[in-house]
Amino acid sequence: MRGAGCGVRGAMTGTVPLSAYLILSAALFAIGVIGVVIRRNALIIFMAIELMLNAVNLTFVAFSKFLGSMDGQIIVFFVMAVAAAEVALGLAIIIALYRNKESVNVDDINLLKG
Amino acid sequence: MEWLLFVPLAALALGTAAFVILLRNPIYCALALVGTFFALSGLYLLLQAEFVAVVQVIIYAGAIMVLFLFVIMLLDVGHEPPPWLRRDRPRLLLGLGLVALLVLELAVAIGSWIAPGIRGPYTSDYVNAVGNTQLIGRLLFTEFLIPFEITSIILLIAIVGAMVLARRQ
Amino acid sequence: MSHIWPMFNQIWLIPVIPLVGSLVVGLMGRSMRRGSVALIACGAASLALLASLASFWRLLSLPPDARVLRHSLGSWIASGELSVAFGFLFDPLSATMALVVTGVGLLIHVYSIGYMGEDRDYHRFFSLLNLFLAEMLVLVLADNYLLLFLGWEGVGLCSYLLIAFWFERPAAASAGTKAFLVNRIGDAAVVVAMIWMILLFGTLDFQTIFTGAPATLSHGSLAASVLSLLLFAGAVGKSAQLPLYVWLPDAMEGPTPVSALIHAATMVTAGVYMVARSAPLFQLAPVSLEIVAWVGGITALYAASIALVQTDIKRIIAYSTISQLGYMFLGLGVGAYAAGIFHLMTHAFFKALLFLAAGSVIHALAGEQDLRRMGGLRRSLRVTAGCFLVGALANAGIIPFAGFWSKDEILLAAYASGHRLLWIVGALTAAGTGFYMFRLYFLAFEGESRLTPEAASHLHESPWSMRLPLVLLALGSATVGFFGIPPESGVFHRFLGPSFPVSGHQGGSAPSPSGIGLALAALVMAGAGILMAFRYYLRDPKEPEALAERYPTLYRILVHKYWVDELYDDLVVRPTMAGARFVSASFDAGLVDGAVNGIGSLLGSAGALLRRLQTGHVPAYVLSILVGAVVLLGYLAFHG
Amino acid sequence: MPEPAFFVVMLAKIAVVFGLMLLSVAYLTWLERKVISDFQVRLGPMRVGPHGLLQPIADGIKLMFKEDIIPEAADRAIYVLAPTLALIPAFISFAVIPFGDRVRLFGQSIDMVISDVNVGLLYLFGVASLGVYGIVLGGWASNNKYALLGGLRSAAQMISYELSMGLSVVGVLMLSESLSLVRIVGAQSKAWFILLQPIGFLIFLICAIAETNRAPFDLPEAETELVAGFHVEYSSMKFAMYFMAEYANMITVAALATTLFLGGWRGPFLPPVVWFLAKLYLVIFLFIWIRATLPRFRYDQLMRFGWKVLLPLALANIVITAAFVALR
Repeated sequence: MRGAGCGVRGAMTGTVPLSAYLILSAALFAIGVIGVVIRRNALIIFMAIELMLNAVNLTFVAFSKFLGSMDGQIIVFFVMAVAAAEVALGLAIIIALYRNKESVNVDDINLLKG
Repeated sequence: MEWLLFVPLAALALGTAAFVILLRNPIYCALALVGTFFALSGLYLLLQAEFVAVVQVIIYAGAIMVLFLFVIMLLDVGHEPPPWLRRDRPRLLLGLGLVALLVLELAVAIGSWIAPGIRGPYTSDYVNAVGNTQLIGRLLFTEFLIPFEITSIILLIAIVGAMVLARRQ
Repeated sequence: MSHIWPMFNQIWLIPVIPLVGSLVVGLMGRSMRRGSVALIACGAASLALLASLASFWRLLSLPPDARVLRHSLGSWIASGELSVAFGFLFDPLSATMALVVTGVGLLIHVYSIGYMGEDRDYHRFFSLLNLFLAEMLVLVLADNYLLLFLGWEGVGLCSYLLIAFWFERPAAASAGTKAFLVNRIGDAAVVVAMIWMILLFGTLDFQTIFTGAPATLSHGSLAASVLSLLLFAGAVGKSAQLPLYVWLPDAMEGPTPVSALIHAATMVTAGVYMVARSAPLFQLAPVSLEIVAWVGGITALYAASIALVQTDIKRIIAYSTISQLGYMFLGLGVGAYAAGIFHLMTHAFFKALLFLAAGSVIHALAGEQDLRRMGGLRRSLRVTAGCFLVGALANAGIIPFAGFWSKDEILLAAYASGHRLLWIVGALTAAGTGFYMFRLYFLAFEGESRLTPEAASHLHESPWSMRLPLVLLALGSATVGFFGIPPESGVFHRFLGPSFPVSGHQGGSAPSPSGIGLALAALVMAGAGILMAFRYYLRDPKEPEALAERYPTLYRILVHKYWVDELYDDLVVRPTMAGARFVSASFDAGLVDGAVNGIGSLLGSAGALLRRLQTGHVPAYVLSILVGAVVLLGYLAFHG
Repeated sequence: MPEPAFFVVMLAKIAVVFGLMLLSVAYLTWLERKVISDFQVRLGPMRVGPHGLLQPIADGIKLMFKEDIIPEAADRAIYVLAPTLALIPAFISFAVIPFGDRVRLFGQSIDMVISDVNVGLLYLFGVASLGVYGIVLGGWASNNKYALLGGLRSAAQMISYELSMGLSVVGVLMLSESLSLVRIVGAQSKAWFILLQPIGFLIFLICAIAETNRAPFDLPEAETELVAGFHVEYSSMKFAMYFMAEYANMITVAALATTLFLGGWRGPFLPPVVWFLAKLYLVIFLFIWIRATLPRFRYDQLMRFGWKVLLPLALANIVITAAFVALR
């Protein structure tokens, strides 16, 4: 009885393999990249970047579990701290930009032209 | 059991992530991103990383995204025209092509990769016995003390930088 | 006190204390008051002396055969098979050197408070003095050749900086450069020797090399001779022996305390120390020992002969140093290592004394250094004159002053080892020494005053901070010789003995009748020199000029110091300068500058091209980042 | 414990706690009105039932049957969503608070806490930090100046005071060496942490009031400045949800203060649950008292107080506690 249905049930009841997390993470990362490419609103590009960071965080945590190492989670902690700093600065820049340009569209921002 | 939690969470993460980049109203995008963060937090719990899961909610959902919402509301950002109506379509297509290549490469990389199995000392039994948070705390204040301190300096600099940038002259 | 001792007898403290002092004074001295600068610098020197004493005490508590302290501060260089430690060694030889260096160094520090009191760069001077001490202590305490070489080069650097201390004066600047460059020649030989030792022994550690040397290098082999001669070449440069002595007389351009430090405690003794330290290697090479002895002997006589006719007060003492160093090498060369080091110690006392006394004279006369414009100074500078007299007696080797015991012992060893000719050279030198020392004394302190009016008006005895070291050094010069009684088996020798390999004619023996006779002979020679000086310069001052007129060639040779400087100038300096000028004009200006400028303009034009990539358009940047990511990931996915 | 029994007990606990919360929220409105009227020497609600005891039920019925107005220009989806977002965190945060000792019931030992999570306190802060969404989004979605201003104010205020609140409990964490609220209560068997951490308690209390948007920190809904702040456009059941969220938050925060500083359910003679409720209501009474006594802060005062007084004070408290723990 146990042997019979093992194939299908085993696949659904067993532990989720690392590759599932990696595929999910890759998909999230790709979505983030697409967001950065197709959007023009600086805030949304910023959000897409956060999405990419989170996709990477997911791989870190997954590796941490599957390799039996704590380093991945520690790095995620650091990524979050740095992300917080990055957001604080990034949003401050966007606010400063908006004051000068009345826009957050990246097409309007080209002052650094060489 | 794990799959029963993984599949919905993964679907939620992917769906909300797609909304982030597709919705036109920035507020909706931000809310969708909060959803993604919750889904990821759930996945972290599934991976027995309770501390990271909770910190994910506190930092990303509770602080970073609130800040985003705050700025979006403060700046009154209008809706953006959909990408397919934009003038610079060649560049857009080039970008999407590159993304397709990237996805292909990622697929190849994941497909050809062989999982090495547990190597470190932190097996789930050990982590459960000592406590995830306790382990992270111990590592942060021993092995990763210098990065930890540097992080605090980075945050301090970010605070000062944000003040200087956002202040009205 | 006893509970402080264990903390204080750490040998690594000895060089570190003055180093810290140097850093503190050098970095913060500008904003400190002079009193604080002097206090810190002299405090560092005295703490170093205390630390040396503490370690010395610890050393004495050990049985005589096991008197070695080691301390490693960890690895310094670890490269392949070679590893060099920051290791310090404190054995009787190191202890003697450390005590001499810190003791005499401290007195010179104290003296400098008064001597340099008016100088603009007070803190720079004291910082360098402390650094000088620290480097010398690293040199003598090192337990391997590389660390020794670190101190060696450090001492060279400090001597350069201190000789050229008044760098606004062209003479001082060029004297510093000369000292530095001449030393380089010897240093190059030491570097070669060290590389060879790495190849031979795989290490630079003293103990490993010395215990392994007899097996690796057979006695009298060519390799042993060449290796030891390379080391000796370094010593020749550092200790101002023929033919690399030329920098030392010029080094007089530095402030007098520096001269005293270079001549007495640090720098020039480094060469003697290194040869003594390397005694196990020299012991394997009789030829080298012979060369060491002869270079020493000839230098002694040669320098003494030049000193006979000089008129600059400091120059005479400088040549005297060269001459005395010659004695030391003579001692080392005939295998009397302990005697050589003994002479090093006694010499440190009386040479420091002579220089400081001379400095006191110069200070009193507002910078006057020419003997012909001195005379009769004893009446105004009583302490200085008395101390100088003690120093002169010690230098001339008059019983019972320090110089007699050590010099006599060297001559005795030379005679006993069968070097009769060298004994004669040494005895002749002794006569010369007596003559020039007392010529100097009589011309400066006795007889009639020949002062210029302004010097006479400036005339005054030095402050206590200068007189105190003089008196202390005079006491030392009078008494340190007694450590060496009886010759070859005194307290000093029994202490130092275990540091050296036993050579043929060492070991205690009661002074034999012939030994006493030889000593008397040398004493008589020195006495004769003094008497001649008395006759020519005090009783009958006109006589020297007549003498000079009678033997004009000899006089001119001596006054011009055998034209060695001019010879070197023509043979070495000018061709080198011409070559350098050629290289700088053709190679440097054409190739090197051309390449540099070419790269510059290339980058400039490339930048002008690349500038167009900088569109200022964020989406474009995003795309380029994406391209980079795709390429990188592609490489990793398909290739890695 | 067998699995089905576990679920049954769990569901029962959730049901009881949720029901009690709802009841408490309802009667807290009555309590507040009564207490404040006492302070102001009037009677308060007296009509519905004896001493107005049925007033909350009457209010509830009224709110349910009122017309639900959604403004024309509002962002409908978020407008509807926002009150729920405010209410949910208020209720689910109670899940980790222990309200009694372990008891044996029907032959099973049952923990008097819905879930003893080992990161319990972090969970609480995580959930608490989400409460701001309901307010900010409600304010924004109403498409009304006053509502938006109220929402923005509340976002800034809550982020600012959350920092001090988090830092104020670090001292407690250092003393109890755990993030689990059950263990924190356990660590107070000898002395309540209010005795060891008086400054921490004070900061926590102030921040708790600010987090719940209550007077004197009720700027998001300041009647005199912003009409009614972020919920000016809300009516009927949606308005009621905001109202409930506020009172539920009050209960949670008071329960947290009880757990962290007042020894939780610990106390002599009486059953633990009674002790817990007594302390809880004491803290709530304190809240009402403060509301009746103190005038509202000005906005700049509020910000300055949060960043320049409470935050440094909380940091100093951590440093002192750390030194104390290290030297112990």
